[in-house]
Amino acid sequence: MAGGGEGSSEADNLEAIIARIEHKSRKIESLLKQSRPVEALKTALEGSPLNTGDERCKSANWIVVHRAIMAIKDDDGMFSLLDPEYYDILMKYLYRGLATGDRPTCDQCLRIHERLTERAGLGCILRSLADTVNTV
Amino acid sequence: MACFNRASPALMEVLLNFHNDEIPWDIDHHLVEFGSVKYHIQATTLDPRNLYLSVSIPPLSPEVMLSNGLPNCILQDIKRVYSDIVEVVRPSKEGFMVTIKLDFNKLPRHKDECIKALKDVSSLQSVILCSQFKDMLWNIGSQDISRGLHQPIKQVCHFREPFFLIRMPEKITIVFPIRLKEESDVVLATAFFQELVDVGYSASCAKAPPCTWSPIPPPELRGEYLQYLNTNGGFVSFDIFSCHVKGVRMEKTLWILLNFYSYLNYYLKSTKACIQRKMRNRQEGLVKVLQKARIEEDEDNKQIQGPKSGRKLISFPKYKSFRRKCSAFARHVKRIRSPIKIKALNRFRRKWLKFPKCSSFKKYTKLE
Amino acid sequence: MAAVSIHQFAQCITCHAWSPDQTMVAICPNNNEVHIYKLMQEKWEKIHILRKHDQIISGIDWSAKSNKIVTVSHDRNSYVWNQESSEWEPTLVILRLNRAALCVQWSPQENKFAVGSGAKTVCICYYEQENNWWVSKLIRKKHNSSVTSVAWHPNNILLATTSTDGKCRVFTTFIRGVDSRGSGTGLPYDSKFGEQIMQLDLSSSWAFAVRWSPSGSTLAYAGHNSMIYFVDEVGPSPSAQSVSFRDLPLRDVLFVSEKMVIGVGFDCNPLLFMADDMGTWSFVRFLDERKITPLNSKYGSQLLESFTVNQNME
Amino acid sequence: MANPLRSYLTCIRNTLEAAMCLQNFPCQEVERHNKPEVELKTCPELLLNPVLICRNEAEKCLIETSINSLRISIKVKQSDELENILTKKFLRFLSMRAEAFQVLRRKPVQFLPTLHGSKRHCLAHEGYDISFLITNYHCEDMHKHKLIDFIVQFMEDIDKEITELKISVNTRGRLVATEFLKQFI
Repeated sequence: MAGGGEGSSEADNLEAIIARIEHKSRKIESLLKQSRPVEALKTALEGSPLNTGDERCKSANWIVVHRAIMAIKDDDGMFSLLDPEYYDILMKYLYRGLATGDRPTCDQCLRIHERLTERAGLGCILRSLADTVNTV
Repeated sequence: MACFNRASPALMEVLLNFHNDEIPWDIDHHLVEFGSVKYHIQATTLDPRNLYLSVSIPPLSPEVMLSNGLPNCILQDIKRVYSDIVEVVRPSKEGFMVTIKLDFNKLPRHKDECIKALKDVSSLQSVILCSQFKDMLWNIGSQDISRGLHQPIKQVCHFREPFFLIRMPEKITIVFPIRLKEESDVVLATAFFQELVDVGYSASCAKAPPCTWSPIPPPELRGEYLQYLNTNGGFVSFDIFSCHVKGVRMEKTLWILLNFYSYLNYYLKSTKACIQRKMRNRQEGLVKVLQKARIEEDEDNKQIQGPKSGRKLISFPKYKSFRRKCSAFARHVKRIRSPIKIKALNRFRRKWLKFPKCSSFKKYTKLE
Repeated sequence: MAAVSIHQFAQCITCHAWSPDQTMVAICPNNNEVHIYKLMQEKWEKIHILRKHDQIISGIDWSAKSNKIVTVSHDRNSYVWNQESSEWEPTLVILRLNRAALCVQWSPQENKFAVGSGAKTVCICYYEQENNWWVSKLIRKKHNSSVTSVAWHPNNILLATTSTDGKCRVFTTFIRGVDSRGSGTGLPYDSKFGEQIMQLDLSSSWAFAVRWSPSGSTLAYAGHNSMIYFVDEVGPSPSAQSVSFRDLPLRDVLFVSEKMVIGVGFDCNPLLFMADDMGTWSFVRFLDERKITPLNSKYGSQLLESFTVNQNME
Repeated sequence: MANPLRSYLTCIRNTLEAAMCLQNFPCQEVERHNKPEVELKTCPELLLNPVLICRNEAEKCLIETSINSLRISIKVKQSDELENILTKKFLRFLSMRAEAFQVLRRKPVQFLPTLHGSKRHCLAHEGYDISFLITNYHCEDMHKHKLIDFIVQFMEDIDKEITELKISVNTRGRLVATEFLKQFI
């Protein structure tokens, strides 16, 4: 499964997580400049801080993922390149996006949510609803 | 309080009955309308062709005292409207503003004309009201100005719903402060006023008095008692120019304005009823959807189903025979059924079964 | 593959159990009764109604050798039913629970049965010959939420449980005087009653439907996150596989063989899972081809527990 | 580009399909009780993550799921006072007839559980217009997909009804205003 790599959530670890997210952010910007949005999305989703209870880390990563999600224009193209192992984590972030109430974000997330559900099934939604431990 | 009809229906009925009955009879009726308009109708067999009608209505303005009977100008109006069939009796009956004597001999012979005449008599209240109102319109300001007091505003209380008259050199503005009980009424009324203003600007209504709505009191009213300016529905104003009160149009205009509140309330009431009706329809539709979700009892009775056979072309009357066939088929299937060897699937599954590539991904972890 | 036959016993069946010869089935029609149906002249006839519980029945098990039925209910009680002549005679088992009983299973030797409960406990019940009495012994510790299923290892000692705390656990249930030492469990001789052998924390949500493979070497259970877990080498260092699938979660699973598992759940269509030669489990397909027509509504809205088909395949 | 309302409703439908996997579950806290856990909220382990699905700032749907029940709270778009009052009226009308619906709660949820314990979803603090409570018992005697059809149709109908009512009130207002002013002529 993608993400979930962070085992410990020690305080000194948080800075490392934030640093890694910043690094990811730069990498994503460069990938987006090269018109590789799916690579950017994968990068954003990888190594998401799921286990930590720290909101700052989660928010920082959400900003990065949001940037990548919003850059997706071609859904079919995205799904042809995105491996199934990313589906569950993407679904979690889509729900986070849907909760924002921001119209462009919601429009984008609603569209991708529909396509993702077609592909990954209701099981994918359930893994997002039921996983109360690894949240985004 | 819908009193758009000038003629009081109850009064009209009494008058018609009295007129139609061959045999004269005694009448001593009291009628009360709208809570504050009182009538007294009296006739005796001794004087079978004459009927005495007394009326009392609340004053339009708190400043006007009418207990001593109506002022002359109003009596003049009454005489003018009813000319020959009616005679004002003096003094009026105790507790009433005016008493008139209706002479049935003088009613027109033709039936329709006669009914029209009686209808006119039934609208005595509106005649008095309009006359009072007209009087007030003429007198407003002018008296005060003559007295050196510049007070072009008059507060008018009609059925306890006060409105204001503002005298300007070229027009008279009537301002209705709108106070409503329910929040939803306020919203509906505000939407209505918006339409009223819009429609007022359209060409078709160019001849009607210009209408405006404002959530705050018009500048002319500043300084009036706060209790009257404290509204939740804003202020609706009509500008009355001389063309609106010329000749016969006068009375019509005044009557419409006097009934503005009633008109509004009637509108709100019927709009709410209309909303309610639509909501009920929608609710019934939704309940049907939910009822359809119920697992029906008759589905339970469909006890034995054939195994996925393609024979679905049944019409309802054939249902029973279909069921018999189905169960026979099911029995047959059961008989020929041999223990199914799932293991055989291993051989076939490469050929027959599609493996969903993306749906089932797994991880293999050695746990500690 | 389509269903071999479909019979509508009730609008909703909460649990069921087959008779040893599979000519009868005991079902609970979503109330406090057990109805026993028998296949007679190719028709299912209701032959018995077992009435003793006063709340909904949550579990039924029918012992294969001794032909006893055990029932548990939300009323916190359990009854063991013995067939005497033509009637089923109930014996009350005092479970000593203060919450609902949720699931029940006979041990392979049928001298014990286990009950999972909403009191976050498991009852191991055994028969005391001298007192003619069923005794309930509780495993009180460890569970942090309701126990949703129990499964006996073929060795009659190990018991696996799942709970709404998301965990799957394995306990020893050795009872002196009932079980004999060294009955091939491969367990240390000093294992005590109620000792936890293993705790699996694989599921991020409620765990259900724990079952052992016929040999007892593999354990399977389902999570509410549409995952099924397979555990080998049960003990101090187990190895586990998680298989996620694209459909709704499972409520019960059944080992058809060591390498084949059927799961049923909210999709109203049994799912088939198989292990390949390397022992890697994967979802194969739905058993019933009639999938993807949710409009076909005769089959109820959920399938919580049903092995009508599977039992026939064994 | 897909129709945004349709995507919104599809998302709610899919989420409900997944969330509505309910089962009979007796209370762990109180003896011989069986209550919707989503209302009790005494056992956090029996709850799934609540999800908030927004279409925009004004329209949203909160789905809270527990093992034996789920609650759907809806906030309907109200772009002006008239829509606001019509929505209130309509939903009150329906709530008064809740027994006809069974699944409708009499009072909407007025609070928002903090999702994942964070403060970021503060948008939803104003509360909701209407809530549905669906228990395992509903799923036992109703077809799940039809129950979901109902919820989705309900949401669609509310939108439609409010739009239609608004048009109807305005049209009516215009007619009556015209009639009123015509009297003068």
